[in-house]
Amino acid sequence: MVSPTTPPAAGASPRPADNLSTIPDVVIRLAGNSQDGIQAVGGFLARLAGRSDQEVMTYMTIPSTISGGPSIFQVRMGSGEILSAGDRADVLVAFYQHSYESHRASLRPGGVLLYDTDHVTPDPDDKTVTAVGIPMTSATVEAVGGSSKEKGKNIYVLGLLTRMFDLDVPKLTQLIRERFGGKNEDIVRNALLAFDAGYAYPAEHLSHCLYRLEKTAAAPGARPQVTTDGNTALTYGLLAAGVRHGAGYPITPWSSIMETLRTELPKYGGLFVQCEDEIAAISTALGFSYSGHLAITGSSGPGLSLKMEALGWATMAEMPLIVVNVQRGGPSTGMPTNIEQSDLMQAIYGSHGDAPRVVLAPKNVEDCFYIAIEAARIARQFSTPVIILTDQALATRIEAFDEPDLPKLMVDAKPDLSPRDHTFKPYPLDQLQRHAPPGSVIGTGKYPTVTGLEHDELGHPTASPALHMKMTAKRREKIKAVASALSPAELFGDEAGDVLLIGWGCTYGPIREAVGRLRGAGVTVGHLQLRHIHPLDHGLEEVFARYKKILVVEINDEGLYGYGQLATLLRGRFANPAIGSITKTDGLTYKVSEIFERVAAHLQLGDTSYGMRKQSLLATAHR
Amino acid sequence: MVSPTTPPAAGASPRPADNLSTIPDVVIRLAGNSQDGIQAVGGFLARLAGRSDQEVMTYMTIPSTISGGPSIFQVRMGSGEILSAGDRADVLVAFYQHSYESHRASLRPGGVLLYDTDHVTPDPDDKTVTAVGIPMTSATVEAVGGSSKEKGKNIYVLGLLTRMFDLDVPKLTQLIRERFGGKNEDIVRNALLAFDAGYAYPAEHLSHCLYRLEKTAAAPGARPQVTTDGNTALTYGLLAAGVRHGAGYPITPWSSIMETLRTELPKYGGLFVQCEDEIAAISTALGFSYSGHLAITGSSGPGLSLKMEALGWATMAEMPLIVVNVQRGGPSTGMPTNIEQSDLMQAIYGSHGDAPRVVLAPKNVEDCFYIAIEAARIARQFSTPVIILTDQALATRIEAFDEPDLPKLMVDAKPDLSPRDHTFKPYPLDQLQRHAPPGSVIGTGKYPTVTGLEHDELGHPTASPALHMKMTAKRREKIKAVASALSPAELFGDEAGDVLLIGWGCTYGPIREAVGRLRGAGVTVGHLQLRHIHPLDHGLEEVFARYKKILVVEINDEGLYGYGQLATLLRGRFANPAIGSITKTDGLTYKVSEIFERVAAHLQLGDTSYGMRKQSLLATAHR
Amino acid sequence: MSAIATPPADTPVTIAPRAPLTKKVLTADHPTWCPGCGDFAVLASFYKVLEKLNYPQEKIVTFAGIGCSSRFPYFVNTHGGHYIHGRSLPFAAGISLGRDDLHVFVFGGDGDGFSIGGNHLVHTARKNPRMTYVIMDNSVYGLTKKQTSPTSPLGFKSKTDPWGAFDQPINPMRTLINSGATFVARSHATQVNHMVEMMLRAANHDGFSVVEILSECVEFFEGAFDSSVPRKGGAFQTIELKKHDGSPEDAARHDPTDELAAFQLALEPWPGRFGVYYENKTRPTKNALEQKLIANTREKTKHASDLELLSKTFARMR
Amino acid sequence: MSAIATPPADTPVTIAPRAPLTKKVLTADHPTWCPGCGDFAVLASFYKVLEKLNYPQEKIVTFAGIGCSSRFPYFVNTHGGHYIHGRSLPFAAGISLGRDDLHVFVFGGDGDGFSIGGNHLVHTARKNPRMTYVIMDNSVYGLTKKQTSPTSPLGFKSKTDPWGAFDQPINPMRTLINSGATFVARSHATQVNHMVEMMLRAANHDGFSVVEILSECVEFFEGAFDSSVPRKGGAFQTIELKKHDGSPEDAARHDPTDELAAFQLALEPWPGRFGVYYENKTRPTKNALEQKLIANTREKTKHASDLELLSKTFARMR
Ligand SMILES: Cc1ncc(C[n+]2csc(CCOP(=O)(O)OP(=O)(O)O)c2C)c(N)n1
Ligand SMILES: Cc1ncc(C[n+]2csc(CCOP(=O)(O)OP(=O)(O)O)c2C)c(N)n1
Ligand code: SF4
Ligand code: SF4
Ligand SMILES: [Mg+2]
Ligand SMILES: [Mg+2]
Repeated sequence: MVSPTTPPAAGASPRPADNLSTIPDVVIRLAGNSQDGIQAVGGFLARLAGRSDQEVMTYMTIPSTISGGPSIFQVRMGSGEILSAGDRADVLVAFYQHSYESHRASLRPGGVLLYDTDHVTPDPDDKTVTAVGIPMTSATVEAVGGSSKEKGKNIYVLGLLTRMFDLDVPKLTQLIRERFGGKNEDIVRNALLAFDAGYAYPAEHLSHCLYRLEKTAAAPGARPQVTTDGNTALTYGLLAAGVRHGAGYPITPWSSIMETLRTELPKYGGLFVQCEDEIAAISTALGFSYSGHLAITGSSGPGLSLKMEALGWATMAEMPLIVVNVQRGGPSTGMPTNIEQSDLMQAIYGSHGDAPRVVLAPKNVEDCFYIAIEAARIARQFSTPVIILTDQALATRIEAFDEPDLPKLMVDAKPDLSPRDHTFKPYPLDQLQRHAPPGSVIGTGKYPTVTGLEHDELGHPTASPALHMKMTAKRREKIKAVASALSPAELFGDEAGDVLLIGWGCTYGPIREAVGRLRGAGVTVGHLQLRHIHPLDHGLEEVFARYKKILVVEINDEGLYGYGQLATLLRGRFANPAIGSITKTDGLTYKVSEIFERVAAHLQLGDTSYGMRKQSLLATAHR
Repeated sequence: MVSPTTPPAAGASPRPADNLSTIPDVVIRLAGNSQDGIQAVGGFLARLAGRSDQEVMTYMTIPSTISGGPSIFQVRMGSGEILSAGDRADVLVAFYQHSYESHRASLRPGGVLLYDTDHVTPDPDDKTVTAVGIPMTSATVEAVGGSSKEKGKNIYVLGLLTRMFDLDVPKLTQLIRERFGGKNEDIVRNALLAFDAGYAYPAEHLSHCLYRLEKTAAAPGARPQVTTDGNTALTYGLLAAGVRHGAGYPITPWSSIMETLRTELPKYGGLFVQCEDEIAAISTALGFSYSGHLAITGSSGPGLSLKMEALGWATMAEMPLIVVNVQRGGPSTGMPTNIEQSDLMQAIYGSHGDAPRVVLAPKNVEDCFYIAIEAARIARQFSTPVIILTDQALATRIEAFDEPDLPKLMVDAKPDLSPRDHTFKPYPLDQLQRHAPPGSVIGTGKYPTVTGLEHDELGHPTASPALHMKMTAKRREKIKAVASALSPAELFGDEAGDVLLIGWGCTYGPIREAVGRLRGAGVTVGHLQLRHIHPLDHGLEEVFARYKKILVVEINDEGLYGYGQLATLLRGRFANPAIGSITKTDGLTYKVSEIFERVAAHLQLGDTSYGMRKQSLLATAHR
Repeated sequence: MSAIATPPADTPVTIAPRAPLTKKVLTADHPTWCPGCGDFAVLASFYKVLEKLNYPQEKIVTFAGIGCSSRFPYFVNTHGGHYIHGRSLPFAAGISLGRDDLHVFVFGGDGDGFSIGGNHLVHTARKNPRMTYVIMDNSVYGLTKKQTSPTSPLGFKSKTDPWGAFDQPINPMRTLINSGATFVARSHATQVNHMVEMMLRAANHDGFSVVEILSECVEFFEGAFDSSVPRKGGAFQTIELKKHDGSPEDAARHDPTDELAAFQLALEPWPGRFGVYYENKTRPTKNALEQKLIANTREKTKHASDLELLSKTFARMR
Repeated sequence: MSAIATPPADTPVTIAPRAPLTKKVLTADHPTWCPGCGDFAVLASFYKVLEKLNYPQEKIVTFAGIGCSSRFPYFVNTHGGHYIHGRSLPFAAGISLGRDDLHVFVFGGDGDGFSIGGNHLVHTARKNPRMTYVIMDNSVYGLTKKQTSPTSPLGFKSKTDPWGAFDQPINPMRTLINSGATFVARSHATQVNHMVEMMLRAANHDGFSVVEILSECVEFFEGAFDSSVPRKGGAFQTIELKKHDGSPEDAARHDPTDELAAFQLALEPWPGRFGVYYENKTRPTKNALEQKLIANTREKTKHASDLELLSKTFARMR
């Protein structure tokens, strides 16, 4: 029902008392240009959700122009488990005509369209959503004063949304103060003016669309929630893991990890070196590791390709190292600001020769933190390079999660410079390599050489057939042993049945939601999100055996033979023809409905719409 | 039976007339130091076999010291198909005590040990071989004169072997003249003196070990044979294919290809650029290809790792290119002068993103020539990078094969600079890309951009989800289409039965010989040597279905899950649990017996020695 | 010299008589740069350069690596492309050596050229292939949004040096002169006429020519080059050419063939001078050397056909 | 400065009082070089240098890339290793910056250092980490058996230039001076005393020091450096140091702190001179700059413990 509201004079009006409808969660999409600060608004909402013990997930796009250009930020917040940022929105805020036109379709029937009457003229015949026109630009200018031009209308909208959903004003104004506090006082004042103006938008114009988000109370004794994105979580995971040294070269979306490390490490007595390229970066990181400090390097696609030679050296020399790959759309320069999970095979097989190494993949923002700790533990214990495959979606999206128990988790790692006794060998065949960094006195008086040539137990180069066989086997068995030191992925859903869904990385949330819907539709379905890609968890064959079909859901290409990269790997390992593949390459995260439909098609289910929410809850809330 | 013969005074003695035993083939191992010129002797024998319409295969080791050091050269020559250089030798020529000690075990019982009495004292209790002591060093010095020191004893040994096996003296002296002819006349004269002295070694001392190799007559109208190594064959294959431009950086065992190209190309009006590193090399080669000349680059393991980023660009920009990887022992610097087939996964999956490309593998020296032509044809027709995976064993071993029919095979490729009409698009979705090199007038007036960013049909960058899906699919379907343009591998042996052996690259000969023996042992066995690794040949599933077991024989590691690289690939594609794997990582080519035994173990055959020649034919020849 | 290696520059092309190149014809996609970015002026100057050179349009190649500046080829309607980060020079050398009839221009940023691509600069330069390279130096990583670049001055506050850069930056002119490039010039994106002149001279140089252009990144390093912008109170000081007139003023003037003098000029304090630092007209190009080699070799083999050559080779392997 | 970043150089090590370092102690595997290779003399000189420096054995690190010369670390009984081709400098920078208490030496060839590794030289040098780099220049690729190297002279006949090299070689001294290295010297493998002196001075330099040593490859480029070997009729001309005594002879002498003079010296015709070309004792090392940054930052955060720091950060994310 379209009812463009003509703007009244700004001014607070009393909120209609308690006829507010309560909804469990809401998906808000802000659509504008990247310089409009819509990411900031999204960030405030996400932080608020975190501070209110609610769940939250965000999603954003980055324009391909160098600065500026159309951009969206979507927030889903509420009670209950929020596993995806929402397939479609309940509220669309459209700043411009192009925003309206590009994103109108993403709004669920019965949802609310908030548009800036200064820039947008919606289709008057569109009756399936509630359209509310508000002079966002001019109202902001009026509230803040002409000097700031259009800046501040994002905060104006924040005020508006706060009113609409009865959000926590003190917490939000506190967040605004924290965010702008470092800068000059005028900025804080202007932001608060804009916020108040939005909040004060006459309630009568919004009366048919005022809601209240279900309140969530923190469980007694629960840890407070923190709200952040995946790259930040990963970075602080490294800090918790005692990683104090690193080297890198900028590339989107990896850069923010190196920027944060460069800024944070000196506080911890460490340092991060910006190098001339990715080869120098991994080399410097390996130098740090050799010197006794487990180091981190990282990049995205193209930069990872450049690290392949040195990574092979790390396997051969048995040098611990953490390598982060924030995957993006490939191949080549590809789609730098889009998500894709197409670097998995390279992570495992990208170096020449048999060069086994560990590959892990975090499943959500929180897991970015924990996987960094796990990676460091494995790298140190097994003296091996460990690749963390995260991706553009995890890197940039915001989630709220329980604050980690730092006193328990923090690792204090110093180089082990203790003298080595007479049994020391740099490359023992019968035990894990224990690198002796320079500075360690070697009891035998024979100092060790680390090398990329095949070598004997003392590190001398050799072309002995027997030694090459033994050392190759040693490097392989070592990586196999890693699997025994890991806890396998937890099975969710049905323990046996029609189909097992397998995912890795950022597909976790949408798959889990899809599992819920599939079970609702009567399908017996389990879900495993693999965090350990290489080596794979033990015991998968038994789990697989309990399902008629195993479908691997990935964001990459179906390949020459019809299988995504993890599916190919699993088929290669188990030669189980029940393993099928669901893939896509549109550069976007999975919608729950996409997974639901693709699984339904595989299972030849009839009605694939079962359990899908068609109408916005906002529409039903008032009924 | 050991009977060290004390040396008589040098001088020709009449050859005992016609009581010579005839043998079909012989395996001669020359063991000395690398500066002794044993490779030259081996080369002469191989060339002689080639000129005598016999088959031949050689095998050599390269010492790990920079120059000098122990080295062997093994030649197997004779009538019938010679598919491997021989598991063990019939004749061992030992120049030094260390040669004797390291290689005595490689001599078959009943074989002949020729040793230099100036340097070697054999074990007097060793009765299983015929030991003939000859003062090779002093006899050479005596024949040639003191000035040349020990140089020439290799040619002395050649004379000796010529006498022993009744080889063709005019052909050999002709070969000696050809080889040394360019240098000063003294050298030719000295070489002939040494040869004659060896030939003139008193026959009575050899009387119990004189043989005659079965003569082979060329089939009527057959092409003459040529004798060369794999790197040379590949290089001239590129020349036949009309490849006139290339760029590279030195690395063993790739270097000889670039050296020959650098020397040869100017004759053909082309050029080869030695670059500062492998990244520059592939970039320069891509520049050549972009300019309209299909170009070649190449390297070995470490250098290939460095090319991964640019290779991904070639896939994205749909640029034709030939990339040769002469595989060696890995990972990292590994074992630079040993064979390994461990770069297959990298060839397919080594670049970030979904970057499909063609991978081919020649099966023997002759095939190195033909695969180069095939690679060029595919690269041009499909506008794609093509990787040729050859290896250290193929690169350095010598075989004789029919001279190619050059007038039929030669390709004359000029850049297509014809004006493009209004339908021209650099990246059409509905047809193969046809690169328009600069210099071509574009009818639409809109000049094309080649790019590594995702792009639309005109080469403009895009982040459109729909286009990324379509273009990814296009690049994949294009590579799939290559398979339809190739003739599938020929099946050898039984068309169905107990076991199908699959190989790729240099394992061809030993597998084929093993198949013969297995069939002799009553096993029904087929053999496919895959030359097209990516995409795989069509129709493999039907072939596989006809065998109880499919065993993939490779020289690489069994990996984390027990399968070599091609085996993993085939299991991933077919999910056929009958696919098993035979691997090894000792840096050496397969012996026939190794394959026989490993297959026998898989099939749980009892007597695995069946069909293996234990005794040297030399021993039986006299009985 | 075979037809395959290098179609002669004067290959007759059967098209209608050409209209001179115009900005309109040369314009392709609309630039994605930020409003105010210095790169717009470089693009505009390049159009002018091409208009003046008036090469056949299809013989011009515009290539680049990765960066804001490296998006250049999308905006120029000639054959061209967008390669990977830092490797455009060896790629372009392949084009130039493969096709002596083309006019090859490469564009890129300070990160692309001096950081990841630094070694290719030196090794391309010492080979001296015929082509022109334009470095659009904004002293920052633009496309990746403000990290320290190898030309960022000490103290520059970037995301990777929030407290101010402290790794010694490279000196671009010194680096270029040392690379062995046979033509090295410096210009400024606020000086269109000067840019056009420098690029024209570079294009007309028979060898590897480089022009460094200071081109402001208004988004991430505003005001970086103000000290050489007269309307911002700076001074745009050009290089005066030695006249060899024996006058005392002449001693202070510059002779671009004098390498040591060029080096000394490069050591002048920031913002330094603009113009041609170094020019070497005598070193042969790799294009010429390789063609000479081909000619000599084919002379020796008596211009045997490809088939004859290869047949002979196989005959020797019998 | 935290204990993790850099164990202080004087960490007490509980071992028996040390005997001075001797050649015997320092000798490891027997070199695999060809008899007569110049590299043997470099190794012998390095033993002498270490004997004189007498560092604690376990604090010495000997690293290398790939090449004949790069096999060096196997022959020296210290901590060390053999990395990949051309990348030893950034690796070694990691060692030096990670552990300020170590003495890091890097060895390598002309191909390793000037060809594939050329860019790392420049970028390591401009960062100025404390370490010593020795380039054993034989003007050829030894390990891969005679291809043209970036220092092979014009006309050198190699397997990749059988008719004689024609790409302009680089000038090593010029390249090193331009790289920004704060200590640059040149020596000759036939001059043991001179080598020892140069390497000693380099090791004692507080920053990134480089010594180029002409070291003949008898196998693939015999006689390459005869023109500076007196017993082969050449002249070994060392650099005379300026005494600043105002004498007329002094004008011709060299002041290693003068960069332009060093550059000029590098332009002298082959075989040029030997000794210290350039030395800059004032530029701070990256080791010092990073440690200062750490100290300043920790001052600001009041030396909070790691747990306190990280807890605060998470509190801000609530
Ligand atoms: C191998 C690789 N590493 C890193 C990147 C990311 N990247 C893109 S452009 C760029 C540098 C941009 O700086 P510059 O070359 O100065 O160009 P500008 O954007 O400033 O014009 C980087 C690091 C990449 N695309 N590829
Ligand atoms: C990535 C890579 N490319 C090439 C090689 C092969 N390679 C080994 S050493 C070497 C160069 C040797 O020359 P130089 O550095 O001058 O050392 P030298 O042997 O002369 O002492 C090359 C090209 C390699 N090991 N790795
Ligand atoms: S970020 Fe800087 S360099 Fe890039 S387009 Fe914008 S202003 Fe230009
Ligand atoms: S090949 Fe040359 S550099 Fe290498 S060890 Fe032999 S003489 Fe020395
Ligand atoms: Mg820049
Ligand atoms: Mg060298």
